[in-house]
Amino acid sequence: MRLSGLFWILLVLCAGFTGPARGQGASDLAPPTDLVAADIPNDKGHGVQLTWEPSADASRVQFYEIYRLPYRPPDEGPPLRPEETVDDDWMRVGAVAGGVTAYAQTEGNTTIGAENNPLYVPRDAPTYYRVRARAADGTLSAFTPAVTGIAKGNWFHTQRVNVLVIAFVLGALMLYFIQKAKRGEKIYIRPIPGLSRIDEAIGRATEMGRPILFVLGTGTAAEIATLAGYTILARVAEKTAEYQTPLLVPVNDPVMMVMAKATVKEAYLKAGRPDVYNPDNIFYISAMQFPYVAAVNGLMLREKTATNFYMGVFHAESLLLAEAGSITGSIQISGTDRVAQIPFFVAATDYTLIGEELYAASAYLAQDPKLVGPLKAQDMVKAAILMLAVLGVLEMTVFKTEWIRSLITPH
Amino acid sequence: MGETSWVDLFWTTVAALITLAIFSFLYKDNPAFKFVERLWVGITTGYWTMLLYHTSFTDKVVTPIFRQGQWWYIIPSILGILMWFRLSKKYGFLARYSLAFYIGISTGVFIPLTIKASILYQLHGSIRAIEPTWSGLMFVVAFLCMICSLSYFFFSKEHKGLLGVTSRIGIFTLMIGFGTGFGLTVMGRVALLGHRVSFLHDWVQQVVGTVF
Amino acid sequence: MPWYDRVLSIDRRWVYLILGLAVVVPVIVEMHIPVTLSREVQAVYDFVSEVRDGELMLLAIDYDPSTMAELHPMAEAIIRQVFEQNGHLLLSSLSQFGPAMTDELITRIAADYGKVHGEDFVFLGYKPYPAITILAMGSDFRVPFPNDYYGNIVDELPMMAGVHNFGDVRGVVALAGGTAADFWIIYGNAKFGVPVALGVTGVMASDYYPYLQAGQLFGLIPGIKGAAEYEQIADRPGEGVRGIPYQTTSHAVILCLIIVTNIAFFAKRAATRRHSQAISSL
Amino acid sequence: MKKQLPMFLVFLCGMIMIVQFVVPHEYSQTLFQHSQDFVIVIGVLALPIGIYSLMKSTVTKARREPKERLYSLITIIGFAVMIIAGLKRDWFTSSTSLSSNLFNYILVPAQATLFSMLAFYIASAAYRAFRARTALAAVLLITAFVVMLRLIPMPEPLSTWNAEFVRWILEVPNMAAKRAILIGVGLGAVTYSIKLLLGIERAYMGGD
Repeated sequence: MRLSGLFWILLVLCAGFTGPARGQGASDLAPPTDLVAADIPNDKGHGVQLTWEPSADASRVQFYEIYRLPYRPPDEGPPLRPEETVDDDWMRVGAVAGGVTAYAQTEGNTTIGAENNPLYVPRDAPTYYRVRARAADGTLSAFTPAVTGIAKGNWFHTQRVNVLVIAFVLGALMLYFIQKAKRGEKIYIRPIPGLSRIDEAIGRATEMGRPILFVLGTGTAAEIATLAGYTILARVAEKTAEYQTPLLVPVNDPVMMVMAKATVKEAYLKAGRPDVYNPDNIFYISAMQFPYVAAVNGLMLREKTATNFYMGVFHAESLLLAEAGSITGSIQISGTDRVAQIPFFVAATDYTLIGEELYAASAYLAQDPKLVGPLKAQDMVKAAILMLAVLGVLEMTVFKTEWIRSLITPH
Repeated sequence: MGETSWVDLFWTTVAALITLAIFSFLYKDNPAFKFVERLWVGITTGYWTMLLYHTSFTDKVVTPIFRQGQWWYIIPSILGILMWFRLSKKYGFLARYSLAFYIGISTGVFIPLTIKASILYQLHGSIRAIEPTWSGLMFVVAFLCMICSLSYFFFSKEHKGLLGVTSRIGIFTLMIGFGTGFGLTVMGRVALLGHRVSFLHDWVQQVVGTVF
Repeated sequence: MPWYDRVLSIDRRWVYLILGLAVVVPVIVEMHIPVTLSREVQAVYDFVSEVRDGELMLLAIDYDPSTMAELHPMAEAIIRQVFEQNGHLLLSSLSQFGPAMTDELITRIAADYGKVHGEDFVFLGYKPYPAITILAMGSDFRVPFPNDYYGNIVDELPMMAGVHNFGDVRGVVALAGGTAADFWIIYGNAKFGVPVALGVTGVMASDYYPYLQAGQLFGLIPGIKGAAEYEQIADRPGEGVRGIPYQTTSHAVILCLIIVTNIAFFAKRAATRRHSQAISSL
Repeated sequence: MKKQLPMFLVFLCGMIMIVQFVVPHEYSQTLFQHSQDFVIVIGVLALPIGIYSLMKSTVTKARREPKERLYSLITIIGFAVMIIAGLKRDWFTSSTSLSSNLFNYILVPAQATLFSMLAFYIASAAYRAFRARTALAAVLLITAFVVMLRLIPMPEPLSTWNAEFVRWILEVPNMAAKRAILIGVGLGAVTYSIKLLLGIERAYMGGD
């Protein structure tokens, strides 16, 4: 009897000590106030942003601890509500240093391995949070009252508007200048040496009676630089159809092969020579870079190609191709958007389309208003970008503000 | 040198002969190189086929459709098979639907990401306050060089007057960039060559050690 | 034919021969030459030294045997460093020829340190289409890699408990010999905000300085020289340091070739000028 | 009609993916993942056309020229052996199987060797192209020269000066050049992509 009495006294004492530590009893550390839980904007819907006012004893606070009610999957019963819980039901999510009064919880995974993830933040359903302060000596404040946060999947990313604006302005200007060009207004375009030599190079191959090689690079059909190569291929094919010069197009991707066949066939039709079109001259070699290059190198030497075009995405093989091509004395015209490979093409081929010039090529080759217009639009946007850069630097230097820079910050 | 098994030696010798055959192309095209070239094309195509079969085909076609009941994966499978019709004269146009899908999606993903990563990031990174220090001065130089280089890429205006000057400075800057790229590359290519040479060196030692 | 014409039109095979000798001789005769250290390599080393005692980093082995000479020493130095610090490693491969090579590397080094697959490191394997794979990894590693390279279910690996996406790793060091490097910047860093450092080949290095300055990369190991630097900082001399002597000789040879070709070029130009002056003075 | 519907499909898919970029909602993420899977599946299923094309050109060559027969046979044997050796996933991933031996002792050395030949080609290209014909060529060759110098041991303070100078080149003019190219390429590629979506560029689709 006396023993059990002692036990009870001990238990009460323990409770007395643990009480404040659990935030139930009175504490001399003031809790934070005005806790607000809001949806995190611009996310997929599994994040809640918490903000609060600092504790009145802010100077003593070492950490703010963030707690929440764990997620309960629908098949295990209705979501927990604060009224029906005890302190042990709450889970610590994280803590932030005393000076900080915000915390973001994001968790999109319902499970960890085979277990349910209690920290999952459901979309369009309430999640309950509360916060307390902890002093350096371990004293804990009471909890703030529980608040509800509902994570929402957002339908518009407001910070990505800048990307849309650029795309839209560019698109609109393109359409505008296309209309203008169609109405017969002349748009000046400066010459690019590499492009004006294309006809000459094809003519030379014809004179020598040797084939022309067109390499579309070692990228895939999903890369835009590869697609830009097709525009030039179409033009070259049209010319070779006229002159009846064989055009060899080895490719390294089956999808690219399908596209190359379509392109060349169409070009031969356009030139009125569908009879000379030989589908076997467009062939797949290997999806892998080096065996592809070895085979193309062999092809150059054995077929003695007189003119080689390299247009598209190139990696290390740029110089392997260009050097082997120069052994046979071919005229070589190259173009790529890969910064690292441009130097080798510049050094080892006769003409190089540098970066953007590759994309601009279609406008030059066709002189079609539909293709010249976009070039003008592109230049306008380029000028605008340069202006923005200059203004941004001036603004930051003179006014010490970052308004322009914040406009173009990528998110 | 440890004991080397004959099997190991066999395979290493194959590798060494292949290495030598490819190097022989430096002197001139020859049957040994041609042999390796053709063998290589055959083997890589086999390898690539089995790699795609075991990874992408199993994971993205067989598993979703037949094991996970995600029937909608049948759509791209059909589109992929439509591509085969390019070989037919009559139904070649069907391949266009697959291409349309393929190009549409890749281009649509590409546009915003390129604006973000290629344009906005570079622009954002090149804007900062000018400080009256050495590094501030260098920033101004780099900034002006960038503007000049970009001005070289103006296509719809004649490169005369101010644009003539800036584009001239721009093309010089570009050449410095290309020279740098070229100079930095040598190291890597030589490293590869060194690796091949030490492989051949080891092979010779191995052959000598095992045979004699 | 005057001497300068002969020099300018020399058969390219002589050039090949000279360069070949410049590499072959130092490989056979051993030498030692030290390297100078740079900030961007130190930054990668500092990051890796924080991956200790159960911390996790992603090491992307996105190169294949063709660029192995430059990038393998980096991979080896980083893996050894992490294992020595008892850190955890997640490996992936975005290069078609990479997986077999990565498997060989990690198995060999893990055996040296008694590390176990699934507990101390996980090799996820290869998926084609690097951009798409990185994007998918951003939502969950299990999306592109439901199974690891060895066919185990990723969910069943102890190390992967609670590890879902880039938010759960300290950062990514991507050793890349091709476009994968760009994809890590564009998709990994720009889209998901994971800190990325690159180990690249010497040729690629100059392309990535803008990203370094723009803060899209926190560190960069450029080529075999970078690897040698890393090995020097980590005090773990290996292939990187060993590669320096023939680098020196071959660079010297190329520099000499450039000087010779220009001397001949100017001699020819001077001669042509003299010739045309002589004609015009007639 | 045979061409308009596919062009519309390009436009539609492209617009959906652009809109997807600014919609962070989970549904949009799911759409994104599926679209990427779809592209992969189309690419994978196109492979048989590639194999067909390769085999066709190999056989044609052998038929036409008797001298080519041995070489053509080699391609076909290589292909067949690798397929059989990799039929099972275990064979494919094991480090002792025939498949991995072919990989390690044929593919790897072949690839590494061809790549290493670039060292010779660089020397040869430098020899032939780096002649100071014009001011531009001179700038190109001098920069390359200075950058390569950093691997040559020189007495102090020359080597420090050179290292500092190379660093300056990398961080100032080189970076400016790279940035300009990146922005230019980005803009050009985006313009080109918009042309693709609008159906202005359609060479790859071919005719009827």
